[in-house]
Parts: sequence; structure tokens; C-alpha cells
Amino acid sequence: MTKGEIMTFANKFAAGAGAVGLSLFAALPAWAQEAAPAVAEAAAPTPDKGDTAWMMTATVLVMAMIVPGLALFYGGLVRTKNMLSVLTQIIAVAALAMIMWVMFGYSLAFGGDANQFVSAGKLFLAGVTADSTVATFTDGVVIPEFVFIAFQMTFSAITVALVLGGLVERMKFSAVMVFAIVWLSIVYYPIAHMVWYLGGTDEATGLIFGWGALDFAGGTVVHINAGVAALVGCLIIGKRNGYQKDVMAPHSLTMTLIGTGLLWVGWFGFNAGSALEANGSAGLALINTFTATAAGILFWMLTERALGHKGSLLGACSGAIAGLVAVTPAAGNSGPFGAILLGAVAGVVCCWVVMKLKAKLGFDDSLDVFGIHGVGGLIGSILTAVTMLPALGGPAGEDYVLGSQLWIQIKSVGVAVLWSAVGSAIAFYIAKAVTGGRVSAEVEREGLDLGEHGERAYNY
Amino acid sequence: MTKGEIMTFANKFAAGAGAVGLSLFAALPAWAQEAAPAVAEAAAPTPDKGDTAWMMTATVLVMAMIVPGLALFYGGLVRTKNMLSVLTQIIAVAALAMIMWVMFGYSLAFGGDANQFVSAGKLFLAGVTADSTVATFTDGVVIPEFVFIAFQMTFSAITVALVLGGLVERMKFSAVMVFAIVWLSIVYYPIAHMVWYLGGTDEATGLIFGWGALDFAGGTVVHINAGVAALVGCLIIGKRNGYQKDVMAPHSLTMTLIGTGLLWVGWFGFNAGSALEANGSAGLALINTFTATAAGILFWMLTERALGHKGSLLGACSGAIAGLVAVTPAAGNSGPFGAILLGAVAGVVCCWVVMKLKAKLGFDDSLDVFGIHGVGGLIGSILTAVTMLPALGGPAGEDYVLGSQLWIQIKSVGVAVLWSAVGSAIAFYIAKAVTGGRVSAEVEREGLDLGEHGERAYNY
Amino acid sequence: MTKGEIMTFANKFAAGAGAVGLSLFAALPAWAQEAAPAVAEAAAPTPDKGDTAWMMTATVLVMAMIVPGLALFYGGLVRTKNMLSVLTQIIAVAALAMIMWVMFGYSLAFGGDANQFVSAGKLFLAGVTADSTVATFTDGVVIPEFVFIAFQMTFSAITVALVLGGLVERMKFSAVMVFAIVWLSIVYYPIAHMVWYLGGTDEATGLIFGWGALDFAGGTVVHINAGVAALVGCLIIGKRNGYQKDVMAPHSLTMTLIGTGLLWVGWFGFNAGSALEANGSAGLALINTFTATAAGILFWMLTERALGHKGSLLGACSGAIAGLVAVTPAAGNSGPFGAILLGAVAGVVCCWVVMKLKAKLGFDDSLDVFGIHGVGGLIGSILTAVTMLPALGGPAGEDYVLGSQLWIQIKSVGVAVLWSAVGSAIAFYIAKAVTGGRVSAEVEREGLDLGEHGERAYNY
Amino acid sequence: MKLILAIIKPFKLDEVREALTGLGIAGMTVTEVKGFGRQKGQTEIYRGAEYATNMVPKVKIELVCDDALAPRVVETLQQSAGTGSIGDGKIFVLDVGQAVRIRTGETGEAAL
Amino acid sequence: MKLILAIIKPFKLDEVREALTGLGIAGMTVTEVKGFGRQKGQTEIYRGAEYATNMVPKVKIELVCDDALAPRVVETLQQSAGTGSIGDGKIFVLDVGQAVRIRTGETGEAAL
Amino acid sequence: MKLILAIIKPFKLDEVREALTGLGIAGMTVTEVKGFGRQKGQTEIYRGAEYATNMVPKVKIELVCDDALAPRVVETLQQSAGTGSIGDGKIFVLDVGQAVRIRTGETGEAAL
Ligand SMILES: Nc1ncnc2c1ncn2[C@@H]1O[C@H](COP(=O)(O)OP(=O)(O)O)[C@@H](O)[C@H]1O
Ligand SMILES: Nc1ncnc2c1ncn2[C@@H]1O[C@H](COP(=O)(O)OP(=O)(O)O)[C@@H](O)[C@H]1O
Ligand SMILES: Nc1ncnc2c1ncn2[C@@H]1O[C@H](COP(=O)(O)OP(=O)(O)O)[C@@H](O)[C@H]1O
Repeated sequence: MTKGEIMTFANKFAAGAGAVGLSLFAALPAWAQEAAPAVAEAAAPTPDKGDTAWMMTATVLVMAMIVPGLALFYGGLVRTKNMLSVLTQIIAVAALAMIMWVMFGYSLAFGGDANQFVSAGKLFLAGVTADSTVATFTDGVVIPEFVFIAFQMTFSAITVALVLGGLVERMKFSAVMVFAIVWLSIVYYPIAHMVWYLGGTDEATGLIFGWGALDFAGGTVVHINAGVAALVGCLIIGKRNGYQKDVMAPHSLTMTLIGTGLLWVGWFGFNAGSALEANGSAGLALINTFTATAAGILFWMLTERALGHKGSLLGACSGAIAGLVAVTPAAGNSGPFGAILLGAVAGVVCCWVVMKLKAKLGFDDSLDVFGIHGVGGLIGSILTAVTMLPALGGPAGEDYVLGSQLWIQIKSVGVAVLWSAVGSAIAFYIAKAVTGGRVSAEVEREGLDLGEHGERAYNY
Repeated sequence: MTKGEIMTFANKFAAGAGAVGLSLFAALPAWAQEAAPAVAEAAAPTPDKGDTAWMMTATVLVMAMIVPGLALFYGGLVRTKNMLSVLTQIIAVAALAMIMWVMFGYSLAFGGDANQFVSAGKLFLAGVTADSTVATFTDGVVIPEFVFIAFQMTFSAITVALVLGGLVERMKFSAVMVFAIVWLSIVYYPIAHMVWYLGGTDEATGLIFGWGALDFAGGTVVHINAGVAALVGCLIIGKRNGYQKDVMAPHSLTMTLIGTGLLWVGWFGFNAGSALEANGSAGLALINTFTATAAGILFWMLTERALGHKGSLLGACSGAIAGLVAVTPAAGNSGPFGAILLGAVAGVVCCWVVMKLKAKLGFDDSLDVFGIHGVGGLIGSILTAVTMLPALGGPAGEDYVLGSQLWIQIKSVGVAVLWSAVGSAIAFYIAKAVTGGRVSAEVEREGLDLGEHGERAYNY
Repeated sequence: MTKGEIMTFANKFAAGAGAVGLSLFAALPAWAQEAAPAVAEAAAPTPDKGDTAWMMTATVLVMAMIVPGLALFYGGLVRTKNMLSVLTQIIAVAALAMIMWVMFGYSLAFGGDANQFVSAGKLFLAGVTADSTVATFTDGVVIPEFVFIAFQMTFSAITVALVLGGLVERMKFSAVMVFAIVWLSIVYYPIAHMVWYLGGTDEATGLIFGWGALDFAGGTVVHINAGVAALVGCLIIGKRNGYQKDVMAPHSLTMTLIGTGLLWVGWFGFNAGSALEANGSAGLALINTFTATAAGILFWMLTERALGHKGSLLGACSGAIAGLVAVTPAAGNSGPFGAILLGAVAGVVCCWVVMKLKAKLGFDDSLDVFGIHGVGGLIGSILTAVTMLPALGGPAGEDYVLGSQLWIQIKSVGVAVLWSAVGSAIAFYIAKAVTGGRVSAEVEREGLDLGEHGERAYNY
Repeated sequence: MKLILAIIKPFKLDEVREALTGLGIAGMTVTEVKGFGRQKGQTEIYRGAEYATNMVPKVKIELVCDDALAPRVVETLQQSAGTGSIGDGKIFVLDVGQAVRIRTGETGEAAL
Repeated sequence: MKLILAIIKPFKLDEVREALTGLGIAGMTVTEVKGFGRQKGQTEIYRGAEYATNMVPKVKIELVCDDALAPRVVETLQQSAGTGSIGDGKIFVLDVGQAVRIRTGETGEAAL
Repeated sequence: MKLILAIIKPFKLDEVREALTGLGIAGMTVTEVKGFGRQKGQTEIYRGAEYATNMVPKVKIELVCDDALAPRVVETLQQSAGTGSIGDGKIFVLDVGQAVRIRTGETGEAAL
């Protein structure tokens, strides 16, 4: 019952839009219900092996985004003495998220009809076998459920890992683990359900999904969510000692470049995989994931120039991520030039937020999770309503109304921000209460690598 | 005639098991023979492009495991002065294995019916064209033979490269090359044949395969085999000078983390590719390759805590590999929670072997190839009989008898250990006789990079 | 109208050759025209999802070749103080090439019939939707046009990035960007058109394509082209200060190894993706991309020994690239042993050129783009005529005439060399005129990282 | 003139430099060193292999000043580098026979 | 004997070494150091965070020679290391009481 | 007090430190340096470009002790650092005017 109907909707809507770029993330429940019986009639469909091949590949690509991708991207930006702590936190938190996902995460997010905020059913993947399938957005097209579970598993793992960028160089490893358990449970799973779950009734369909919000690959679920959590976290955990006084230059931009490259490479799985099929919509998401990123790189560097600095590699890498974040909700909901627009706007705005605004506000969102994922996610999620327009090469049909879609996007973003902010605060306070939250000042000075893990990153 | 029948078996068996997770590696020859005629009747099948796409992807993923994956994983663990020697040995030995594979390796392992220990035929790939196909485990499903050859080629390359981890920082480059030639010829190709080849008659079928042993992706062929070879090798070549006295800390755990990530990423090709199709069984292997690894990471770190240390990044990385190794034979022969169990057991046991037992025994298996691949492979290969149980979410049918399968697994492991031990000893003694085996004490002190390759890894 | 006919030719030709390894890059226009009507009759074909899955994967793999692949390969070879400048140039130039490609690059190369030197039409991808398809080499087989555009986009991006290896450690960032814009416009797009575009008439078909030249994956378009451009560029921009006097040892061969590994891994997408389908021809290209590379590695190292040096890691890495370059035009036009031959010849010749000849000529092609990509590309492009021979396991049909094909290959290479040389000279002179070309001597001494980008690669 | 050679804790360097600048010191030279002394290093463990480093990272300051200033430099150093805990380091004072500024060839105290 | 301690610009090292070898100097010891002085370091910016390093990379040469040679060593050093621009560095000369060659146990000037 | 400045082969450091500890030496400071002398470095080749490094990695020990102990320190150093092959290094001895322990402010031999 999970997604049988979504595709029906997608098809109908897509008919006007040229069967392009329509994601399951944009459903009008009314249509869906009407169409449901048609699905039931069909014989149990078997997965197309091309779709299965692509979705397995996409899943592996998202894995590459986490370790080594994100681990290196973040790790390169901290000081040598904290390198291992970043790497350890990311791999451990990802592992935790994977175990939690098969235990109850998938259940809460996609397990079956319950209410608008969470799912229920399939606890411990009960009843799922290698023969189980889930529907995609196209009528009669399914993929193996284990592949879908694994694909979505990687999303939950990378999202919680992203949050840690705001808290590096000071948070206890135990605090990170406690935070991850609580946060995934009360923030990630509900938001994933709200944005992506279509139930059998309005009451069981995710709240935001029910509104008809567009989020192709996770602008709200992943990026706004992680960005807000990091902001809340860095306010609760506090600044690093010596922030804005000591030299805290990245210890290896080479590692950050490798991480950027692997994030970009993996993001094709993230975005084009979110089509759930190897089709033209995935192809569109693919090319957009090139053009938006390219624009992000160039426009961040141009903004650096405009602000009186040199175009830098860290700027290029940051711009790439900003572009990738911004195109995420729009990947299949935009043409290649709409994607360039998104990348350019995100490149300019995020650069300004990170280089100018942040210093003024004075919070220590250490690796700019809010500045890039939060802000980039907001830009992408809201502007997706605009890139849908055929005038910009977008795939919207004739009956598409910009104003109302814009309003839906803004409302959705608002709910995501609020839910994430409150839930994250709870998660961080619990982590602090249970573990103390921060390492001692001495460990912070000597580095978390030795203090928390008893190792040194480099022994040249 | 290679594998036409395997799938028939697989199908039948799978019927009871829900068509899940059944690999060609688990055949009962009697069934196979009975079913053979049915295959002959069918018109020559053409490969499904989805299968071909996935198997090419899987092959590329296994390549990523070797260079840069394994090269970095191992390289990061040695001292700076020996970094390049590790990288060079791995890339050169892999290249050698590839050339040998198309010359006579494929022939000896899968070339055609001969006896229970080796194949014969297709020397220099005679007769293989882009139109040639090999059967998979499903009736009537084939993939291009060149793709199968390439996929299996990567397995031989990574296995011999794995062995080198026991011998780093002291073995001559020439000795490594001689060892590789002999070892692949007398150890790897025969074991691959014994475990994975189904011939037209009982007498031509691989010995272990004939017994009906389960080895989805190479627990015996790759991991036990490499682990035992490394152990034998480090005893024959001897300890590093200064072992257990000098500081031999890893020179860059960052590199080891990158290697771990790439090994994990590539292992999805290794495990899910071993399904030879893009289907539900591959999907199961995929998700198991997430959960077992995640469990390995967390349980190794917990064991470190239990032993009174801090949870470390090297522990997380080691646990990841232990989990990956353990789930390899079980990838499609287990449910996601069976995989967690395997990962957890391997995490705990390998950690204890490496951290406690090894120090007592005093041999210098430098990078713990035996401790992780050997021990993890043993755990996985034997427990696969257990994870098959439906009670644990495994895909076994109703007529599955745990006790007898356990016995088959143990017997198979015993043969693999024995064959590998004897063959490896021969290979190492030949390498020693021909080249001297070890570098001079002075080269060992100054580092193999300068002494053997005339280069330095870093010139910061 | 783009490629509908190519496949027809391919089919016919391939019939004799066992339907193997025939690429669109080998067409006889006369046949093509005759066959064209047959295509027109068929109903609009829909893409096979297996092909789409593979082509998306292949595109992602080529992306991995650029960042992080090529960036690290080149970056590791320069001095620490110039590391970031190399990384920045490569990511920025790739981003630029992507934006240019969707604006007018695709138009000039593949946009529609115009003349033998460029295409016309589809400016700003006008008219391309997620439903658009392009033909592959097989009758009636198509893939989504967005996927084809993205795949070809990565080729243009990596080619211009390759050129930069000849100019590192001295060229202004602004000069690099200006050069890239001009060079892609007047050199890359025309050559891509000339080699790969089949139009509706002889007059609209690419000049070299019209001759029937074989270039499976870009020996002329990518490698000879980049090699010649780098040579011309290093002569125009001049040597690095201190060349052949100061120590200019690679700052991190570890990075170069990572880059090599990722280039190799990605090259499977480059070569096997050039089949445009997930079929036996792709499988052949896949296995050749293993064997040629392995031979390149071993033969370069053997040549080092023959020249009186030690076999080195940099040698292994260089040999891998030489082998990959040489097999590129031949990937589907050769058997696995023909590929070994190509790799071996390229390994020996490129090693000699780079280690002996270059020092005598005294030009500062800093990272040996000409010595490896230029020379390796020449070897591969010309010898492809030879590896086609069935006697060497190649896929040529009975009517294949070695002599005439050799002549076609030589002619084609000649045109590519000439066009690239003249066009590159123009592009470099324009870049020099507009920006000054080189950084100041002081910036060159202190390093381009600080001077051009205001950052430092490492802060250990 | 005196060569003042101080071995201090690395994280104190900025503070020390500021204090010395306050004294009018215009230059000094800093080296990363490893110190062996009463302060013990931390223990690292890699897969069970324990390495107790008895070498602790320190920073060495070399500073030449005229004889008159030397006592105040030593005092300032001692105050700004001190944390009161073991491993704070040492200051040694040596005589310098001659000083030359390479750029100008000035010698003696004018060279500092 | 004298210990000559020179702080110079890193890219001048080769030139200086050649000049000193010309004088008959058979050995010296070189250390990478950071210098603090009149010369200012370059500014680095990472996502808006500006770090103006006041530490400039320098190379320190330590060289022991007999008293007679010392003035010429200083002179040669000054000439070969000089560029005339700020930050060229300093030369300090100290007295050495004793020198020993570890390999042979030779002492005094024979040890150099 | 004396400053004993020894340049030795890096792999000898542990042995030397143990020997000196045996003498009762409680502290020393160690720096990674490059030595230029009779011992030649190894040749590296990168794609045909040969670099013969004439700089050999060495370790420098700086150790201050009271005058009485100095001869025995020198002797111990020479014995424990020697291998008898070229490049074993040198020991230089300089006078130290003053020593201060930063933590306590103790001066003179009490500071060591
Ligand atoms: N005799 C010595 N000669 C040279 N350096 C010394 C000597 N003793 C100590 N040091 C340096 O001073 C540092 C601090 O000394 P330590 O004994 O640990 O603590 P404290 O300075 O508090 O007595 C050491 O790490 C070492 O670098
Ligand atoms: N008083 C000093 N003691 C020790 N080293 C010094 C002193 N003054 C300068 N130096 C060293 O000399 C270098 C050059 O000095 P600086 O003042 O920048 O220029 P200049 O040598 O041209 O006067 C500094 O970077 C520092 O390493
Ligand atoms: N005159 C010198 N002043 C300072 N250091 C020196 C001097 N001569 C040699 N050294 C140092 O001692 C090391 C060993 O010297 P070398 O001439 O190679 O061998 P040996 O000590 O056996 O004579 C050199 O690498 C260098 O670091």
C-alpha cells in the first residue's frame, strides 16, 4: 500500500508536463485515491532489471558520499589534532543510523499507514523478503523493496552525519552518539514521513506530502533539516575555545577537495536515484546535478572576487556543495538552465552568508552546515516552484500555478524548520544531560584525536 | 557447459526459499544433472541489459576496492618510509594478476570440465567473443562472458593483493612478484575452481562446490585463503626488525579511512555483484553489506571499550572490514539481521584476536590479514549455515538441515585452509629461493620507498 | 537526425565481425545513407532501462575521473606550494566546460547538420526534453538525450582539464579560464564534430568520421588533442623558473596514486560507456580497459629497469595512464590481447619519451601531457587499425583491409594534430594577451596557492 | 648580546609573542621541537600496539637581544609561558659574540 | 671555534650552500623554522576567516668552524643570502667550547 | 652550565636517550634537521628527473647540564650514537649563562 498510487498521480500530472521530472514527492491525494483501483487490478509487477541496476548503483553512490566523501570534506576543514574525531564521528554515526533504520527507522518513515507524522508497521523489516517490491512513480513499475530500503537508509545516515559539521572539535563522542539516536527518532523519521509518504488515506499521508510540496531528492528532509539542527546544536553546545581568536585554518584542503569530488560524484546517485527508475526523469536529474554544481562553483568564486578576495579552492568546493544542495529538491523539477539559476543564486547567497553574515552573528557553526545546507536548502526548496515553469525550461504542465505552489513550498519549509529546530534542541539537551556534551578544555586544546580516541591522524 | 545448470538448481531450491539469496555457490550436483536437459532445449538466450549494466558496474566497484581502496587502507597503516612500497606492490601485483587471468587463470578456474581441482580449456580466452555468454543462477538468464571474466578477474587480483598486508615493510618487490605468480597458479585458481565451478559431471565439478557448500561471494576463496597465506608468509619471511620494540604507528589513518570507505563502497559490487543479476537476491546482498558492516564498526569499538581502551577510528575501520569479510559468504544467504549478527560476532572476535591473542603469539602478521580476513572469513563461512535459517530471517527452504550444512561448511573451510597453507608455503619458499625474500637490514631501516623504488612518498 | 544511421552501418559491418566491438566511430557514409530509410520506418523507440542505467553510471564514472581523479593525479605531482592552484584550475575549468556545453558546446559538436567542421542547432539545448532520445549503434536502440548530453559533457570537461598538466606552477588562474573558453570553442567542439558526428549528408558529416576513422572512445578527440595543446602551451607560456635546476619532486605520490586509481576506475565509464549500450561490445571495452592498463603498468616498470633505474610507483602510475590512453581509441576495436599489446607498446614508448627524449628537447611539459596523452594517443589511434585484425583477436570482418584503414587512421591523426596545434596556439596567445599569461616571478617562487588563491594546502 | 633560548608549550606561543612584543622585541625565531623531560606524553594504541610517547611537542624560541634587555626578556618569558603545571619548559641564556643583519650588513645591536 | 647561526630565506639555501662549500666548509645543519620580524606574512582567508600569519617560513643554518674562518663565513653568508629586501635574516656568532666527531672521537677543529 | 648540541642519526635516538637517562639526565630537546656533510643522500628519480639530495635527515639534541656532568654526557653521546660509519654526526659544547625553569622560576642548576 506504500506507494502504489503515487505513480498514478505522477503519470497524470506528467502527461501535461511531457512525462518529465515529475517526482512522487508532488502528489495531490485526491487524484491518488481516485486512481488507486487501477493499480490493484494489475498482476504483481516484477522489477525491471535496468531500474534495479540503477537503484543499486545509486545507493552505492550515496554511500560514497558519506564515507569517504563527507568524512573527508569535513575532516580536511578541521585542525590536525581533531581530524580523527571527525572521521570517527561520521563513520560511527552512519553505522548507527543503518542499524536503527532496519530496526525501526524504516518502520516510522515508510512502514505503513498510521498518521500524518509517522508510519507504523514493518518493525524490524517484518515481512520484507527479496521478492518484496515497492512502486515507483510510473504505473506498474516497481523495484525490489530491499533496494528501496537500502537507498533510503543512506539518506538517513548522511543527514545525521551532516549535522555534525556544526559541532566539530568540541563535542564528546558519546554525546554525538546519544544525539544521533534521539535526533533520528524524533526528527528525521517523522520529517521523512511527512515529506515523502503517501498513505491510503489523507489522514495517513505525510502532512507536507499531502499539501503537494515538491521535494525531488530531499531539500527539506536532508538539507534544511540538517542545517537547522546544526545551528541549534552549535548554540546549545557553544563555541570552540579560541573561536575568532586562534588560527583555525583547515588542516588539509586537499582532503576537502577529495571529499567535494566524492560528494559530487555520489550526489548523482542521490538526485538521479530519487527518480527511482533509470529513465528520462533520472537523466534530467543527472544533467541538472552537473549544471547547478558548475554554476555554484563559478558564482561562489565570483562572489569572493566581488567581496574583494581571491577566488579560492575552498570557495569552489563550498560553491559546489551549495549548488548541489540547491538543486536537490529541484533535480527533476527543473531544466538545465533552471538548475544553473539555482546554483548561481545559492553560490552568491551562501557565500555572502558564510563570509559576511556569520561573522557578525558570531555563532560557531564550525563548518557552515547552516550557511550552506540550511540556506542552500531554503533557496532550492522555495525556488523549485519557480524552476518548474516551462518558461525556464521546467517540466510543469499547463495547469501549474506558480503562486499557489510557492505558498505550498514556503509552508512546507516552515514546518520543516520548526520541527527540526524543536526536535534538535530536545536531542542536544538530552545528549548534554546524559554525557556532559563537551570535552574538557584540556582535551579540546590537545585535540580530540588523542583525548577521545587515543590516536593521532598522522605520524610522518 | 560452464554454468548452464547451476541456475536450475538455484531456481528449484529458491522456490522454497522465496527465490531469495540463493547463489550458484550452493549446488547439489544430483539435482543439477537431472535438470540439465531443460536448459539445452532453450534457444540461446541474450543477456538482459539491466544485468549487464549491473555486472559492469559491480566489476568497476571491485576495481575501486583494489586501487585506490586496499592500497590506501594498507598504505596508511605503514610508516612513511614504506608507503610507496605498499602502493607499488599492490598496483603491480594486481596488474600481474589481470594479465595472468586472461592468459591461463580463467582457464584453470572456469575454463571447462577437467577434474575436481582445476578446469581446462579457453587458454588465452580462446573462442570467447563479445557474443559469448555465461549462465547465471536463474534459468535462461545469461550475461556476456567478457563481463563475467572481468568480474572474476578482479577477485583474483584483490585476493593476492590482500595477502601482502602480512608482509609489508620488509619483502623485496621482486619476491612479491614471484610469490604472486606461483601463488595464483597453485593456490587461487584451484580454490576458485573447487568452490565455484559446476561441471557437466560430478568428477568435473569443483570439490567443495560438489559438497554443496555455501559461499556467496568468496569467504573461502578470497578471505580465508588470503588470511592463511599471509600467516604462513609472515612466518616464513620473518618479523620486521624492531617489531614490538620500535614505534610502528600508522603514518596516516586518514589514508586508512579513505581506503576503508572505498573498500566498503566497492564491496557492494563484490557482494551484490556475486548474484550475477540485478535482482532481489542482489538487493538482499546489498542491504546485508550495509548492516553487517555497520555492526562490525560498532561492535569492534564496543569491544575496545570493554578491553579498557577508547573507541578508535582504526577500530571502526577494522571493524568495518571484519563485518564485510564475515558477510561475504553470507551476503545472499542471510537476512539483514543475520548479517548484523555476523558483523557483531566478527567485530568482537577479530578485535580480541588482533588486540590480545596476536601479541601473545608474537608473529608479525603486520596488517592483520589473518586476524581480520582469516578469522572473519572463518566466522562468516561457518555461520552462513546458521544465517540461512528462516528463524533468523534467512532464505533457507523447508528441507534445510542445519547440522549437515554446518558440517559441509566446516569441511570446506578445512580444505581451503589446508590447501592454502601448503600452497602458500611453497610459493613463499620459491620466492625466497629465487630473490632472497627480504630486503637488507639497511634498506629496511631507511625504508623500502627509497631502497626499492628510488622515490619518497611525500616532499612537503 | 544525429545518429539514427550510424547504427545501421554498425550492424552491417558488425555482422561479419561477430557483432563485436563495432563503434559508431567507424562509419562509411555510403552505407549509412542507403540504410537510412529502414530506420525511419520504425516507431519511435523507447530507451532500454539497462542502457540508461549503464550510461548514467558511465557518466558518473567519467565525472570521478576529473574531480577528484585528475585533480589528485596532477596535484600530487606538483610542489606543495602549488597544490591548490592545480586543484582549483581543474575544478573551475571543468565547471566552465559544463556550462559552456549546455549553452553552445553541444550545439557546435552534435547540434545538427551544418558542415564537416561544426554542427548547428539546439543552442541552449533548445527543444531537448526528458523524452528526447538519441540513437546508439544498434538499430532501433536509443538512450535519453539528456544522458547522452551529460556523458559527452564530461568528455569536453576532462579534455580541457588534461591540457593544464603542461602548464602548472606558473600560469595565472585568469589566463587558464580565458584559454579554456577559447580552446573549447575553436578546438574541442570542432574536433569532436569532425570525429564523431554523422550527418544526413556527406557534407554535414564530420570530416574524419566521413573517412571512416576508428576512434572508440576518444583517442584523437581527447588525448592527441590535449597532448598537442599542452605541448604548444608550454612552449608559448615558457618553462617554470628553475626548471632542470631546482628540485621539483612530486609533493605527494600518495595523491598521485589515488588519482591514478580513480582515473582507472572512471575510465571504465569512459571506454565501456562509449559503446552507448550495456552489451557485449561494452563488455569487451571493459575487459580491454583492464588488460591494456595492466600491461602499461608492468611494461613501464620494466622499461625503467631496462634504463637502469628501479621500478617506481610513479612509473606504475604513468604506465597505467599510458595504457589507458592507448586503449581508448581501440577499446571496442580490439581483443584483450590486442589491448595488452597496445598497453605494452605505450608503456615502453611513453616511458622512453618521458624519461629520455624530453630531457633532451628541453621543453617544460611539466606533467608530461604530451609525453603520455599525446604519444599514447598517437600509438593507440594508429595501432587500432592493427588490433582490429582477427588474427590478434580483433573484431574486424572479412572485408577489412589493414593498409587502407591504417592510412585513414594516420590521415585522421594528422588532421587532429594540425587543428589542435593551430587552434591551441591561438587560444594561448589570446589568453596571454588578455591576462598576461604568467604569474610574477615572486608569486611563482612563493607558490600560486598563496599568490593566486590566498590559501595554503596544508596546515599540519 | 644574549641568545635567549626558551622551550615552551606550543599553545602558549601567541601569548608569549605578544608579551615580548610589548617589551619592544622586534624579532624572534621559532622551531617545532619534541621535548623529553618530566612531563609524559600520551599513550596511543593502534590495534593493541601501545606506544607511550615520552616525547612531547614543544616550541623553541630563539631570540637575540642586547645584554640590558635580557633579564626582562627572561622574566617576561617566564611569566607569559607559565601555566604552573609540569612541562612548562625552560629558558637558557647564552652569550652572542656578533650579530649581522643580512639585508644591510649592520652589525651588533643595530642588527637586531 | 665558532657556532654560526644564520636565519635566511628558504629559497636562498642552495645558493648559500654552494657559496659556503666554495669556502671549504664541509658540513652544516639546516632546520626549517618560522621567523617573526619586520617582514609580514601573507594573509590567508578561509570562508571569510582571515588569518594574517606573522610567522614567515625561514631556514636556520647552524655551522661550526674554526675561529679564523668565521669572519669569512659570515661575510659569504651575508652576501649569498642577501636579496636586499626586508626579511633577509640574521647571522649570530657564538663561541663553541668543544667539538667531537661521533664516528671517530676526534675533537676540536679536527672534528669539523 | 653547558649546552650540548649533538647531531645524530635519527634511528639512534632511542638508544641515545636511554644511555643519557642512565646518566641521570632528566630532560632534553630534540629537533628534526637536515644535515649537509660528507655523507651523501640517496638519489631519487621521478620520470627521469634525478634529484640527488645532499641533505640527509638527522636529529639534533639540545641538552643543558652542569659543567661537571658535561664530559660524561659527551662521552656517552659519542658511544651510544656511533655506528662507525660516515655521517654519525657531531657534538658541540657551548657555555650557558643562565637557566630558568618556567614553571617554578628556579634558576641555575636547579632549573635543569
Ligand atoms: N636539561 C635540558 N636540556 C634541554 N632541554 C630540556 C632540559 N630539560 C628539559 N628540557 C626541555 O624542557 C621541557 C620541559 O621539561 P619538563 O622536565 O617536562 O618539565 P618542567 O619544565 O616543568 O621541569 C622538556 O620537554 C624539554 O624540551
Ligand atoms: N632578535 C632576533 N632574534 C632571533 N631571530 C631574529 C631576531 N630578529 C629577527 N630574527 C629572525 O630574522 C628574520 C628576519 O628578520 P626581519 O626583521 O623580518 O627582517 P630583516 O632581517 O630584514 O631585518 C625573522 O623572520 C626572524 O626569523
Ligand atoms: N661544521 C659543521 N657544523 C655544523 N654541523 C655539521 C658540521 N659538519 C657536519 N655537521 C653535521 O654533522 C652531520 C654528519 O657529518 P658528516 O660530515 O656527514 O659525517 P661525519 O660526522 O661522520 O664526519 C652532517 O649531516 C651535519 O648535520
